[in-house]
Amino acid sequence: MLLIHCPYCGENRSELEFRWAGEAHIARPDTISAISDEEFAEYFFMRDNTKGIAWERWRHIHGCGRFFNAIRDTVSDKFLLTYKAGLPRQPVPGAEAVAEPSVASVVEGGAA
Amino acid sequence: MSNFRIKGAGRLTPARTARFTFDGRIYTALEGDTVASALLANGVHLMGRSFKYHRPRGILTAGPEEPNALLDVSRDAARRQPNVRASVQDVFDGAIIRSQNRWPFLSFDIGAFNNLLSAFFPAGFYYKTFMWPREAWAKLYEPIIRRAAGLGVAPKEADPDHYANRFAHCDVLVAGAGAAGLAAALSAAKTGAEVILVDERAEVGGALLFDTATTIDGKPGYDWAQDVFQQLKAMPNVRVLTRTTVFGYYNHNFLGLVERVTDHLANPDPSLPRERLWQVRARKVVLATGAIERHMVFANNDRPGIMLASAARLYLNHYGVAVGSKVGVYTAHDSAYEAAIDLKRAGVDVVAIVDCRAKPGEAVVSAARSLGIEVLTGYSVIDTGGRLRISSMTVARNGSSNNRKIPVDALLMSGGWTPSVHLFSQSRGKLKFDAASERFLPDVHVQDCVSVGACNGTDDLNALLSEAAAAGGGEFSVSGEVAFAWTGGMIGAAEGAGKDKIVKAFVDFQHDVTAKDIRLAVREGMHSIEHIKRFTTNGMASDQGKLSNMHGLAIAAEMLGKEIPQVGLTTFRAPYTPVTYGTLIAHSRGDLFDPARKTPLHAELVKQGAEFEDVGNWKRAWYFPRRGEDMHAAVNRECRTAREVAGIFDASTLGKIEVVGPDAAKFLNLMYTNAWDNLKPGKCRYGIMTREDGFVYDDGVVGRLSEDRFHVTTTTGGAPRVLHHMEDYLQTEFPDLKVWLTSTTEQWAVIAVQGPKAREIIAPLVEGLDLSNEAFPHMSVAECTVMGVPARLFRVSFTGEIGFEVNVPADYGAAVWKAIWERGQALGACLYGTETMHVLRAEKGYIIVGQDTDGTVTPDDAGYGWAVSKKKTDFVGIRGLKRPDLMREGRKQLVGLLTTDPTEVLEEGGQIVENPNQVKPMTMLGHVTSAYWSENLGRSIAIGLVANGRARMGETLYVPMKDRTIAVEVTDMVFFDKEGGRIHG
Amino acid sequence: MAELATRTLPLAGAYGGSATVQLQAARPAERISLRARAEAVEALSVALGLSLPTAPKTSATAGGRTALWLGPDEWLVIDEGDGGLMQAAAAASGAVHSATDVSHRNTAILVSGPGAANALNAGCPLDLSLKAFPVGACARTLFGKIEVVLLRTGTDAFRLECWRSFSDYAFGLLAEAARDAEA
Amino acid sequence: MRKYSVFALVKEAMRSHKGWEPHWVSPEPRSSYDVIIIGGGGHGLGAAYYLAKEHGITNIAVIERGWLGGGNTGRNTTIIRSNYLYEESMDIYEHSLKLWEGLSQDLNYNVMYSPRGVMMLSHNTHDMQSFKRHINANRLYGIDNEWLTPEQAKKFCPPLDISKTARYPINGAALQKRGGTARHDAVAWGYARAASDRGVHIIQNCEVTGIRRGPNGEVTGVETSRGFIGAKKIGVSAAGHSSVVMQMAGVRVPLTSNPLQALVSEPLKPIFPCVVMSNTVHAYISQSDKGELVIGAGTDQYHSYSQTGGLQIITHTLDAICELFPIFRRVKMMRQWGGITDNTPDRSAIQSVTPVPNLFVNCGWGTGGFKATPGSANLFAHLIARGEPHPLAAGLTLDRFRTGRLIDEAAAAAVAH
Repeated sequence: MLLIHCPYCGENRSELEFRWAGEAHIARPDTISAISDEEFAEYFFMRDNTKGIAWERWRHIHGCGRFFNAIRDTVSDKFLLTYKAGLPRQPVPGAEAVAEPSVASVVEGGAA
Repeated sequence: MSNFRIKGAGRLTPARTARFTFDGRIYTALEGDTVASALLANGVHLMGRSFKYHRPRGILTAGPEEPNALLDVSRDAARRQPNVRASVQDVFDGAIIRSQNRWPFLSFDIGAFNNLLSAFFPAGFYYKTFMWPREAWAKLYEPIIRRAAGLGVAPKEADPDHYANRFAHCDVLVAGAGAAGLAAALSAAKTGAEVILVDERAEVGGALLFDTATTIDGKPGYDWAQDVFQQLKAMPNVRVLTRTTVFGYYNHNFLGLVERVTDHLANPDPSLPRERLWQVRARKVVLATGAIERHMVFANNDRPGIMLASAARLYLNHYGVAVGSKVGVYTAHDSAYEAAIDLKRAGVDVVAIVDCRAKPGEAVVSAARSLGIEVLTGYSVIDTGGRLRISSMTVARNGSSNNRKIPVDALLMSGGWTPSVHLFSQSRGKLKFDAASERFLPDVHVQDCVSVGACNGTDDLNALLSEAAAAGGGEFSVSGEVAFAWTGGMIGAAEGAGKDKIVKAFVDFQHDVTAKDIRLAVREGMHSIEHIKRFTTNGMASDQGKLSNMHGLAIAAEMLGKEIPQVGLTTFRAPYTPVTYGTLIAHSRGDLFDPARKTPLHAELVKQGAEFEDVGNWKRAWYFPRRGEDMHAAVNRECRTAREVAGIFDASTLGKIEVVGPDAAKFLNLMYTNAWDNLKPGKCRYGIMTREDGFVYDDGVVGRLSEDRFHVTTTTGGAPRVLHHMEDYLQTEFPDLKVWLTSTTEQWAVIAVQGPKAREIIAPLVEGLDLSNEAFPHMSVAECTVMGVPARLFRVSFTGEIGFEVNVPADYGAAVWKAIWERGQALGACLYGTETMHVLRAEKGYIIVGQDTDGTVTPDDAGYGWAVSKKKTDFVGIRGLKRPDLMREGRKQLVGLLTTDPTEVLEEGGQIVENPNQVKPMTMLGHVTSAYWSENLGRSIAIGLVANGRARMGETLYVPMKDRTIAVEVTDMVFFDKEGGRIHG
Repeated sequence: MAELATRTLPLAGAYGGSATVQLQAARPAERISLRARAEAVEALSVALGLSLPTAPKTSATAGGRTALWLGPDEWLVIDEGDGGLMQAAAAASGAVHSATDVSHRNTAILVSGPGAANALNAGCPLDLSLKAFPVGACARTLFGKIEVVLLRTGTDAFRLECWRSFSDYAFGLLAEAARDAEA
Repeated sequence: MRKYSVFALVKEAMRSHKGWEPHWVSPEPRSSYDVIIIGGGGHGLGAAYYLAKEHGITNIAVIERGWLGGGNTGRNTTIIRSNYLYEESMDIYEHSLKLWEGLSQDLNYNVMYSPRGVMMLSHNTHDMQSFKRHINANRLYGIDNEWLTPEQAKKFCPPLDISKTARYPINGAALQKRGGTARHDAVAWGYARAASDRGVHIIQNCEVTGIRRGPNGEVTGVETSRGFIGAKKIGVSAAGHSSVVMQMAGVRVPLTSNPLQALVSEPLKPIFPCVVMSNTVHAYISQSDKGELVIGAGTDQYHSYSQTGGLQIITHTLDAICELFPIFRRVKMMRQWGGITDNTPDRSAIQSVTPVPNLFVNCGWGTGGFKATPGSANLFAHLIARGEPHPLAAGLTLDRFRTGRLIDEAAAAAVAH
């Protein structure tokens, strides 16, 4: 059972309160009705399904109710960062960033 | 009956006894005995039969790693537990204990015939035979194999006990309360940290329970352990859980623990749970899980009376039981000497210590010799004798063919100690192989945990204590002294069981895997340890390889000529020891298995005699049978009455979402295929929702209460997912819209009143609203007062009749329902349930999303193309709808189906074909989605999805059933009141 | 004019528990789900007569009303009287918001006694120690298989809000858990 | 290949089993092959076997990152059935079931196919409608599947609780008698042995790290941890890791990899005669020949390659098992484990040509991969050999995600196991 840092609640909460919501930063095309079949398939179906560092969406559905984004290593299942919805794709925190406690939403999965 | 209890030895109180039966015979035990120690005290070693060859087996260990002595323990018929390890289960007064996997008796087991034929049953034999004839495997061979396999007999009655769950959090969780765990826990506790200390045994102490020669803090180790235990127990920030096993180490420092609460008690308080599941999230975990002694792999090493040296020592020093009267020792490790020394000092005849090493630790050897014990170094035990109990060991100098047979009634063995890295490995920590000590040790800790003590390969007591104290994070320090520093250990087959030998030298006792089986696997091409494990089943028994894994690995490595790490180590998986299902489910049984949701009107429905059906986790009224009516009769009556007079229906489960904000209409425009801007306050509209892929996702009536407030309804089952879907778009795609969504499903009790007299029924109860057709026509909504309560009244219909849906705050629902029913009853109306609701809507051709559609149906397929706005430039699904396959000719479309024989009701799910006489596989055009007897029409009706259905009006198609073929005519979907006049009343 | 409708409460009069935990159905209360962005908080606070909490997991109480922070733009406001919450919120019509009456959607169970936190932890994965969840703390979370809102009203006292159709389950699980909740 | 039989077994018993040969040989890789199959599970090994047996292509290497059958082949709960809804699904699963029926004899390896019956429990009207839709479709397609009353279901599986007081009482069941189980390891080993016997190279502990492409974009071979190996054609059959391997060729696929857990109980004497599944309460269970109750748990919600999942998935599954079979509450879980399933949006598999010439993919079997093994392998061999799909697998191509012609077993049946 994962421990997930909700960037809105500001603390780690049990996975039981969350729902995974797919890969992050797949923007719905502004002119969706004008895109081609291939572009639609790419948008709606094709996924990176990354092994390793992945950007994904979660919803704190049984908590504050908010969708947010996370960077997680899909091999170790460790969270490297969670951040609010609407923010652009965040870089993978480097060693310095992880050590910086003022980055409130940085959380080491196992260490929190 | 002989008594092996030694006066003055052990820690149990002689005066406190318990009586139990084993295979029908009555025995006496002391309180605190395990089943194993109690039976041993009575001279009983034979406790079980092995899995495959049914060889007689005795107790091998004194811990959870026990592979042999698995027993059936019961309190009463319903509280019977198979596969209980005798070394773990405490005896309680009145326990009924039986041996397993034998017939007719433990001492004479027909299944042991397999042992004689064992040459024909090597590892993996079943892959090579039983293939002829083709059907015989499942019909003949497999049933025989299944009967012979398996161990205990599953319970036959539902478990009357209950179990509990507890979520807990702590700063430090310490797994294992031996010397290392106690030191770590005390150190952590002194910092003020919240500490949970866990140990699987009844008492803390770990190895200190048997190791009486070690002192800590100047005290005997056991006494020190109890002192620390008392200290910890007195601290408010510490929770000590004994009889509790950390069975699983999951992601992000989440651990599963099982606490055995009552299994050791003679008369447990019935309010206590039998076991308690602890789900712990720890900031830090200290693994102090110790080490498990290994057996020696030699010929016939499995006879009852042969056991681990440390086990014998525990039975003596803790339980006061001697495991035999003429004891031999066979070892590759110094620790076994201390068992021999303790036994000798307790007055037991120790006939010889056979040590396969040329140079054991000098101090232990001389200590043993000084007590008069014969020590044979550079010797091995190459065979044993005896049938139901060992009677002799055959000893030979290594490399020599001369041997000597020594009579014994017990043989202690030690191949050294395997660190218990199970939890570490479960935490995904990386192990490394230490070649010098031939053991796998923790290398990289992946989660926030640390390994200390024997499980970390720390052998020296003082190094262990300081490592543990440091892990606890406190300033605490402690030191101790051992009698002898231990050396030695071996893995793999011992002398006489080597490569070219065909003796039965057991590696995995329970599964009867021998050294030669492992070699056979390698010869057959199984070179990965995982293949070897699976081919031989080594390590797959209920002890999960705690004793066998390292030996198996070493034997395989030797055969392959590879180093051990190159052959690999199988992954350790949870649980560490088996865990009761009842504990894992804890409270989730009976009424608490899954919440049964009941509407605010439920009690009233029950009073009216409703039968209920499950819809999602709601209980919905299905129909209301009157005396003597079956479902069919009741539904026919309800259908008729609803159309002739009126019907009253509990629609409270309908999903409701309040959409509020200045951008509410804009948002709904995006979420539904329809347009909403032009819907005026006070009006309703039926809406269709698609997902981005263009398939129908949900539907419902949406009422506009004011410019910025909509009352959205969804299907009963769809409510949570529709809200989630809407929130997703609102929060992440359209976050600038000023609109909010609130689930109001349960705020309102919804009473649908449908039928010609609907208005007459509700009118007197409604205040502040003109209900006339002109003032409040079909598809209107208004806020008003019903029986003095603020209400929302909808003029909507799912029956084709004039209809109202009265929404009142839920607590008032029952009162309003009663009043409506009172009036309705007087006017000749009826109550109706979901079945009649289905029939009435089908008569009108209204669809049910999820029944008539299934996630592959577009609005147009469903006949609702009109509900897809052509003007909007965007809504969810706008692009998906235009994909080639969704625009294709010949898609399945919903149509009406009328059977040629009007009395024939189709089966929902029946498949539709053009030509019923074609050969299989047939070409199917679609299926029947809804089918009912329509009492109002005096015939059956149906709806179905049919390929190109709307172009087939009037065609005759067929629904082939198992025993007959039913002809149907394709029609439009409106069967009743085709003009639709009734709805406007 | 028709007779006036009477109320039928979920869990009406239910009480129970154990030596360490008392369970009691709460009295009916008025509740709204209040949604607004940060810029409207002040106006809404004035309208409601309490200052809406803006920190996660906190609540604010004034004049018999309690506002629970449920999310960054979401509060559950409970008034134990018949305090006209909808009307009060409507007074802040200048501030864009959503107020929805959920008085009857929710019901509450009062859980008190020295074993209260342990009983709740039979189904709730939150850390309910006083350090992590002090008096006044609140959160939407899970209790067994249902969603609940939990408010700590005292050292040994909690208010558990759930949707009405889940209240039998919540009470049942609490009753069973109370038997196994040491002080 | 030394033929396995009872006579061979007796003969070997007389000489202490010293004469058995390795199941397969593990030669040094050649510099190139006609076909390389990436992934040494049942599907990949089987495809190699059928390429050799039915298409005359024997210059093949099966390249496996770890040990044969170590992926989902060796981690699943071994359920076999073919009573799916859509023609595309029935085609492939029934083709598979027919191969299962003769697989032990075909491979001369006892894969222990045991048609003990797969029973799917119906708990409500919606289940009943859905199951009858399946049963009717199956019957007209020539696939066995029958409706049972609760009493008949109880007779078929005595531990089942059919009382009306259950939380979700059972109102019937769908039974496919030919459905059942097989021994998962034996499938990998049997195919490996038979393929090896026909000259297929089986290369374990060899990780593919790249796919090399020629001037026209076509594949030319694979980079591996043991160096470059050339190939005229490549078939990817790397369940769990399909996205990773396809990425090496620059191809995105519509997959999400999720942990899927399973568990077994301690061994018990025979108590459970068949396979039982329930979509409504989410459980499936059978008993192995060793006596363990084999229970499939659900998929974890998030995408992961970790082969581990959460305890809550296990407890949730056991809730359902104990609700259906209250006598099992005192039974103990002995081992739990996880695999990685790759799941498509419509929960149906992909077997397809790809935008890259001579690169073929077989993936997305989700939780249904084991039962499909022989059929999928057989049709994948056809796809690789001919460069175009076999008619029975024609609906499984990648193109359906562009056109929208999905095979939505998930939509039709809530859960497709």
